[in-house]
Amino acid sequence: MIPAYLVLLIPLVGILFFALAGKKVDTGKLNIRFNAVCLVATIWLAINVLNDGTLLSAGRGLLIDSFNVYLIVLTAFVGLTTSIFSASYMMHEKELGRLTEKRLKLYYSMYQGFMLAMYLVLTTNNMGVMWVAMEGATLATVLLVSLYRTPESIEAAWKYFILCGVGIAQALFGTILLYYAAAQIGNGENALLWSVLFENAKQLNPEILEIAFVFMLIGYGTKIGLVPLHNWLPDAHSEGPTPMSAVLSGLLLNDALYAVVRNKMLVDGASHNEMAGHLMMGFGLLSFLVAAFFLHRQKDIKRLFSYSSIEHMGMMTFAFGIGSPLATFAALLHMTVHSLTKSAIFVTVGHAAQLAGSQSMDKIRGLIKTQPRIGWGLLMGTIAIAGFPPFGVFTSEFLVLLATMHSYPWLTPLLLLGIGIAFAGLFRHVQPMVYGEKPEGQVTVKANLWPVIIHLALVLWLGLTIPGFLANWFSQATTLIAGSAPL
Amino acid sequence: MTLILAYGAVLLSFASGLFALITNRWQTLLAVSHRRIKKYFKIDNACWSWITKNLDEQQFFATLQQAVFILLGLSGMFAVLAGVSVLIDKTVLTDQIGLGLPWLPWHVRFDSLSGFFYLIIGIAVTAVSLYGPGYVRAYDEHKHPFAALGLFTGLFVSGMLLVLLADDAFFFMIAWELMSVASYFLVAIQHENPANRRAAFLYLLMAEVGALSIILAFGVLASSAGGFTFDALRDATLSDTRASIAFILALLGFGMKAGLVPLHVWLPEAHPAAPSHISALMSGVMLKVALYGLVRFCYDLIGTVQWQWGVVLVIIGTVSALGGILYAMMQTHLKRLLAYSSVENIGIIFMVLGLSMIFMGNGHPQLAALGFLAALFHAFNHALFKNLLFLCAGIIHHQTHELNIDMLGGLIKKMPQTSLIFLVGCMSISSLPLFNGFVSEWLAFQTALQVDVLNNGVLRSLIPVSAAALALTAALAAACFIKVFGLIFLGLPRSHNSQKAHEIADKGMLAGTTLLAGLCFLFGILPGIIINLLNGVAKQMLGETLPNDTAFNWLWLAPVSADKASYSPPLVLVGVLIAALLSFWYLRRSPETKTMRRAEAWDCGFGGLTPKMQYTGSAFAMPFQRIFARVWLLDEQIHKDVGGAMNLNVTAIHYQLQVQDHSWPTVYQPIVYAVNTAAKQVGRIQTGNIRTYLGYSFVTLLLMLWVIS
Amino acid sequence: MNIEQQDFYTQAILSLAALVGLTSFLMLGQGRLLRLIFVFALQGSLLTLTTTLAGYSLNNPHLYISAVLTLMLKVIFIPWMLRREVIQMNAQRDIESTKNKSLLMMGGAGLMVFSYYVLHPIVQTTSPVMLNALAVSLSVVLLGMLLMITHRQAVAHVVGFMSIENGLFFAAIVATNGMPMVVELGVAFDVLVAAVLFGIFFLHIRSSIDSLDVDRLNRLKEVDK
Amino acid sequence: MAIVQTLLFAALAPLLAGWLKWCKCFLQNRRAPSLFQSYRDLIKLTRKQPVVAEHASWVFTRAPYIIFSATVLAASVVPLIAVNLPTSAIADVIVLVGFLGSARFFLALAGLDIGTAFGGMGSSREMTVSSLAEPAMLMAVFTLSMTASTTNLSVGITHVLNEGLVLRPSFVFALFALILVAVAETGRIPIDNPTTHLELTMIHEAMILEYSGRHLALIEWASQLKLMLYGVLIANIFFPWGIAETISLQSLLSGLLAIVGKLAVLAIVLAISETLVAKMRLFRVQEYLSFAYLLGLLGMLSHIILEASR
Repeated sequence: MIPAYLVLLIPLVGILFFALAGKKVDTGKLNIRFNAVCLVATIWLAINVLNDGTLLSAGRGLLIDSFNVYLIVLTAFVGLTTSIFSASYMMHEKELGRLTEKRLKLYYSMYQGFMLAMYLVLTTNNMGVMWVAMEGATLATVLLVSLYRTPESIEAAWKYFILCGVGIAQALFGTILLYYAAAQIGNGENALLWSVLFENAKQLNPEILEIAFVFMLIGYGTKIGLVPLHNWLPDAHSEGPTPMSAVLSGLLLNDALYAVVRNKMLVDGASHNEMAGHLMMGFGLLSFLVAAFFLHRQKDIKRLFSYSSIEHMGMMTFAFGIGSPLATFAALLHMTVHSLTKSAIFVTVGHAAQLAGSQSMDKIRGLIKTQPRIGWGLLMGTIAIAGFPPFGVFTSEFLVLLATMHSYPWLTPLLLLGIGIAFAGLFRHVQPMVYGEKPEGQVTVKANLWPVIIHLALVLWLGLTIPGFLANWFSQATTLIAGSAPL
Repeated sequence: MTLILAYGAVLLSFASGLFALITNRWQTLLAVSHRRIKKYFKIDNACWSWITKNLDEQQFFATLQQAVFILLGLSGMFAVLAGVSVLIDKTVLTDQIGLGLPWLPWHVRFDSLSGFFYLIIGIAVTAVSLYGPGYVRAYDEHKHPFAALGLFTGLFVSGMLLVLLADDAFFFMIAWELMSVASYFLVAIQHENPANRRAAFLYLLMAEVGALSIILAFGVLASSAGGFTFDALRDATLSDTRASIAFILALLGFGMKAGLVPLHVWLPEAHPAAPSHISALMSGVMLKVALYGLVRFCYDLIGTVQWQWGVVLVIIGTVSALGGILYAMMQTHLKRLLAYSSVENIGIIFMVLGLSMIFMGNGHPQLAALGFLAALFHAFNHALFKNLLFLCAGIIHHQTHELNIDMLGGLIKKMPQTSLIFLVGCMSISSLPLFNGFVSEWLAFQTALQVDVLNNGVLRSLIPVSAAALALTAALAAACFIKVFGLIFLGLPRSHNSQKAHEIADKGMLAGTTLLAGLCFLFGILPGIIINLLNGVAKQMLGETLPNDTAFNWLWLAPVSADKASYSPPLVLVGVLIAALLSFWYLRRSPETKTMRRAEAWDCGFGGLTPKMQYTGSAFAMPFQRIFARVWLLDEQIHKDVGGAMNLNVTAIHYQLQVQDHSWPTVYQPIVYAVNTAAKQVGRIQTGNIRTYLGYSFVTLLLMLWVIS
Repeated sequence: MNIEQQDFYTQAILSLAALVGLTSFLMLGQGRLLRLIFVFALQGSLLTLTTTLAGYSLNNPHLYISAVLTLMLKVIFIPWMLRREVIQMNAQRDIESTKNKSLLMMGGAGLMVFSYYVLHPIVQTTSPVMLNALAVSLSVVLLGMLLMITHRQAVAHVVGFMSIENGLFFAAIVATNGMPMVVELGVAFDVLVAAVLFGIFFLHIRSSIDSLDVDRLNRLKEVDK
Repeated sequence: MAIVQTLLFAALAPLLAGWLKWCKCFLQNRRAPSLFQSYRDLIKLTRKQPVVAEHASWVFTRAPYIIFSATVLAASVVPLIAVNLPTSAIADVIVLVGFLGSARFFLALAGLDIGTAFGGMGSSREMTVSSLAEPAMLMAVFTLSMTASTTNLSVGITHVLNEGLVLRPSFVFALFALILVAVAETGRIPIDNPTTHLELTMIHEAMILEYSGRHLALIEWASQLKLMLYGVLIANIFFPWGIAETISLQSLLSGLLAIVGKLAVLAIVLAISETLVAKMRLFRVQEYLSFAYLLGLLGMLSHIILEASR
């Protein structure tokens, strides 16, 4: 169990360290170190889980099972690669004079804070604590969104803060209802422990749980970015520093979805109608389609990709909503590949924006000619996210399609429509940016693209074959969520 | 063994791609190899000199390119060998690769059908790899790095080969999309030109849509089957409606790739954009892979073919054939023209396939086999001569930097070999006897003429009409390619570029094209070879062979029975030779008339012939344009410069003609418009006012609560 | 069962619930910021009262702690901060012009009924008292949102946000006698941080649009300019 | 035997042309040249030294041989005086069309080779006419081949023979279609006028303007062959009676007489029509040919609907 505590402890230390650190430290490198250590700890944890199954900490405060273990590793991994990216990125921003040393320290300590919140959401066994951590994640990132102090960034941060705050409050109400329902069947203080709840989900009062789930869905759904609760997301992504957008898209949304799914498991256990699933399917499909259309109207490159995040989250929500083993497996896979791909894309996007000195897509031109690595990176990332094989996104989308075909055939045309439109929306914007002659006086920037290469390589690998242990976790998690293993 | 060859082909093409990627770092490679070789080859002098020759700065890069194409060529040969061997020992090989989903490894199946298409791809790739080095040398390394070109070429070829190997839906889709994406990059390789970017985007978009509908088609089968493996799909029992839905989806998907009207619009855009050897592969081979997909899907996976599908195919095929050739007729850009003519040939192929489906559905498997065979044979031929023509187009562009046929002319004296090869291509594409194009078209007619056996009066009258349409298509094709050859090679040079053109120096480029031309002629004279192979394919797919397959010796071609119809190309060849030689000998016997006197062209006694006086492409096509005016969207503008007293005497006349495809305004622009407006409407919901947003979540909450209670 | 059969504790809770509901109505209708803040503080103190009462009657010590926390945060710190903001902005004079208040009030009443209707299934698992308490807290939450929707001042938004928190807190106290301690502390911490952040944000917003009118924060949007 | 027949074909072709001229002159009461004038012309041309434009390529000089041999081969396929000859099995009617097609292909190329406006004009018009004529012709031929269920000419003719005299509406349609096509393909009035050199009207002549000497001879001969070929097709498909079915001298002679008679009659009909009808504008040709196609189609349909076995 030690590694689990380590995973939580290291970022905590990180926060304090960066908050109190003196002038002289090279914050970027240190941040990388912290995340690296964290990654090692998570891998250790993963190995433990691999050896002796589900772990439950002493006070049953922490729960690591096959559903969240790979998410934890993923979080640590993306956190690390993004920190590598942000070291160079932030240095560049500082040279441009957009940031002061003090802000930088704030940034890094908040980065750690965010990581802490993420780990806590994933590891905790207590639904209440999960809520607290989720709210904590908002609080940690709000200041990062407004890091540049431009009017737009302030506005974005304010919207993010208010909307997510109000939304998450609903989730708290849901949690209270859950606790209330749990309190009906005794075991007082431990009543909010997920493991306990899951064991005796049968006895929980279905009506209350359904109401609770609605609140949870609205609350955490706001963070997932489900339409029409999504409005904060593009603003926050586009105005904050790019590494932030990478972790927001790559991790925060996943974890919010994770929370919803945990609750869905309880509701499904308690009530026997498909209500929760149908709600998720509805929200998912709506977000998927609406986001697909939004893609066509973007002018800001980061907004573009944040909408594509909404689209993909919608697809995952939809898939979880279907609830058949195949769909669930697909959704789990999609969570992984999407966060890998999307964070990689945001890394390239960040460099591209620095290259052109602007985030507006009319300014970004001729990337391949100017700096081939960035151009190809962006192009490949887009190819991957658009769901072209042999990248992993294709695999998951393929499975989702077939699962839909199996359960709700009449929904597949909508899904296909969405995919097609989203694809067109992405490419009509990306092509002019990467191709063509380079604009006058565009010069290369110092860019470290190893994160991109590694991420895309992983996605490629997952597309070609899913390694045994991961497949194992996926199918165990599927059994946990959907009741039976895929096929 | 065969399977190893097949894998070898894939791996080699893949390897060539990777190797091309390495060439990006050729300077470092150079340095490394210098060190290595200095270490090892101290002794052998001849070898040393050879190596040093290849290792100096200029030569080295070319050598690397050579190596890339050699790998590609090896993969082509492997493919040919694999295909032939599986076709000869009519077996079905299956295998599994440990990739893919945990519960679904990649299934591999290599049977005669795959083998036949392997053969097609192999030949094409071999020719291209002979042709390639000379062609890419002209590219400016800084503008278009060879690494990208070579990499994606390798991926493209391996993708196509994998499609043929795939035996489960997942693997099939991966290979299919790999093929599409790789070719997309190849289309976009010269991306400075906005038109190319647009073409690439259009191509990728349509490829994506097609792929989605193919997935959907598989889904329809899979939803009533156990899994995604083709075996499971074969065993699936479908209701007729489900089967028809699957067929329509598959037709949409594969037709999108094959370029059936009206799904063909990407084709004339993408082919000119790509480098010539790539467009040769795309047009000559990739479209055939789409055909393979449809055949595999209908005859193999669905299993029971319904004759209504055949009718659909016949109609669409006829429309595509006529439309394609008519559009080709009006083009002035050589590669666009060739692209449209691909649409025409694909149309013919699908039409004949439709005939075979009709016969199949009406319970005449043998005649179905005849149609099937004709279709595949025409696919084979088209692969040969379209490849040839595109490669020649590449040579012409390479030598004259000009592809507008109104700007060329008189090349036959500048580039004799090329012109001869091109002529062979033209003759076989306009299906003249003694060339392969004619044989497949002859078989097609034979199929159509067997309509008597059908009971359904509608079919009995539909098929002959479509046959007549086929005849019209053939005649138009002949006219079209007379125009092409006549304008490019005959007459007087119409521009400075064609004036100072000269024969291509690079042996490889000639070798590649000559190979194809030779095959065109060979299979025109001895079609029996291919048809025997195809018989095996028909046996495996339809379970039936030709009615009268004993008649397929090298000499005679009598598909149904000797007294119904027979054709003997070798004897015809002999006859022609006899007649020609006789007349030749007889007329040149007397010494004084043997020699010809050269003089200025008579030209009905007008004189002062200038190149400007020659017929241009649009002039040649003028009568057709008048007759079939409704087929195109014509924008014809005649503008006169008048001068002199009272502007009476015309000093100059400007004529300009723009030909546009009907499918744009009718099919595509509405879709684009709809998407944009929809996006605009959807954009409305994001007002930027936080209170509205709060309102959204508030209302959503109330709504949800109300819903569940 | 009727209220007279209930014990004193329950009666007290119910009346407090009524009062809390009343306060949020008052806030909803309130145009002037200072009064709004005052009413909010009032609500906070009512919560404190409830908590202490609950803690006393169930002699549950940790409720006292949360009572203290509430007092510190929601009665003293946040109102004080907001008040200072308003004075600095000297916005105490200007009045939120909410059109036809009466309709708004009717809407609020409708919300209350709605929350009863929604939570009705709970009644068979518990006493109507709990139902009432929960219904009131839910309606407090909803009213808080309505407040945010109808008011344009950032300060009002903060108040609304906090009153939503109050509603949740009230629900937690009466329905489940408080959440587990960890959660309580966590929530309190979050609220504290949130309050601080709000303070920071007021500065930034003022500096960027020199007012606290959130309607003027509309640079980022998708509709065509 | 087959070779003899082919040679006979080649030998008789100019005679037919002469006879046709003779009839026309008679009808237009002019003094006719002798029947054998065309032979004399050919021989004279072969004696002359050909003059070739200086920038003509090998296509121009080789084309006549190709055209001639293709046409001869086509002729060798058609049963002239006897059926069941070995050559007829080499190729069927579709191949026959193919031969004529390749002859035309090279003729058109030769027209384009010199680079004169006339040549281009001729090729363009020729291709237009022929590409419209081809489907019509195939329609007509298909009617026969579906009736006889073969595309092999001699087999088909035997079939018609053995059937005896059956009045088939489809054959009537097909006959007229084929006649119209034949007129168009052989470049007679009203489509084209073999005797004109008026630039606006000529089609076939425009392509061969530049030819002289033996080349011209070959081309002329080829076109005469083509004329005769169509005549024989019409005659022997629709009125096969008299053609020799067994290889015996007497039957062959009767076959020869029969075919000569039929051709003579056909030529007269053609001459009359050419005298009566005026040449039509190029862009009315499509109406003419689409009418031919319509006839062919009607023939086909009437075969399917009226005469079909089921």
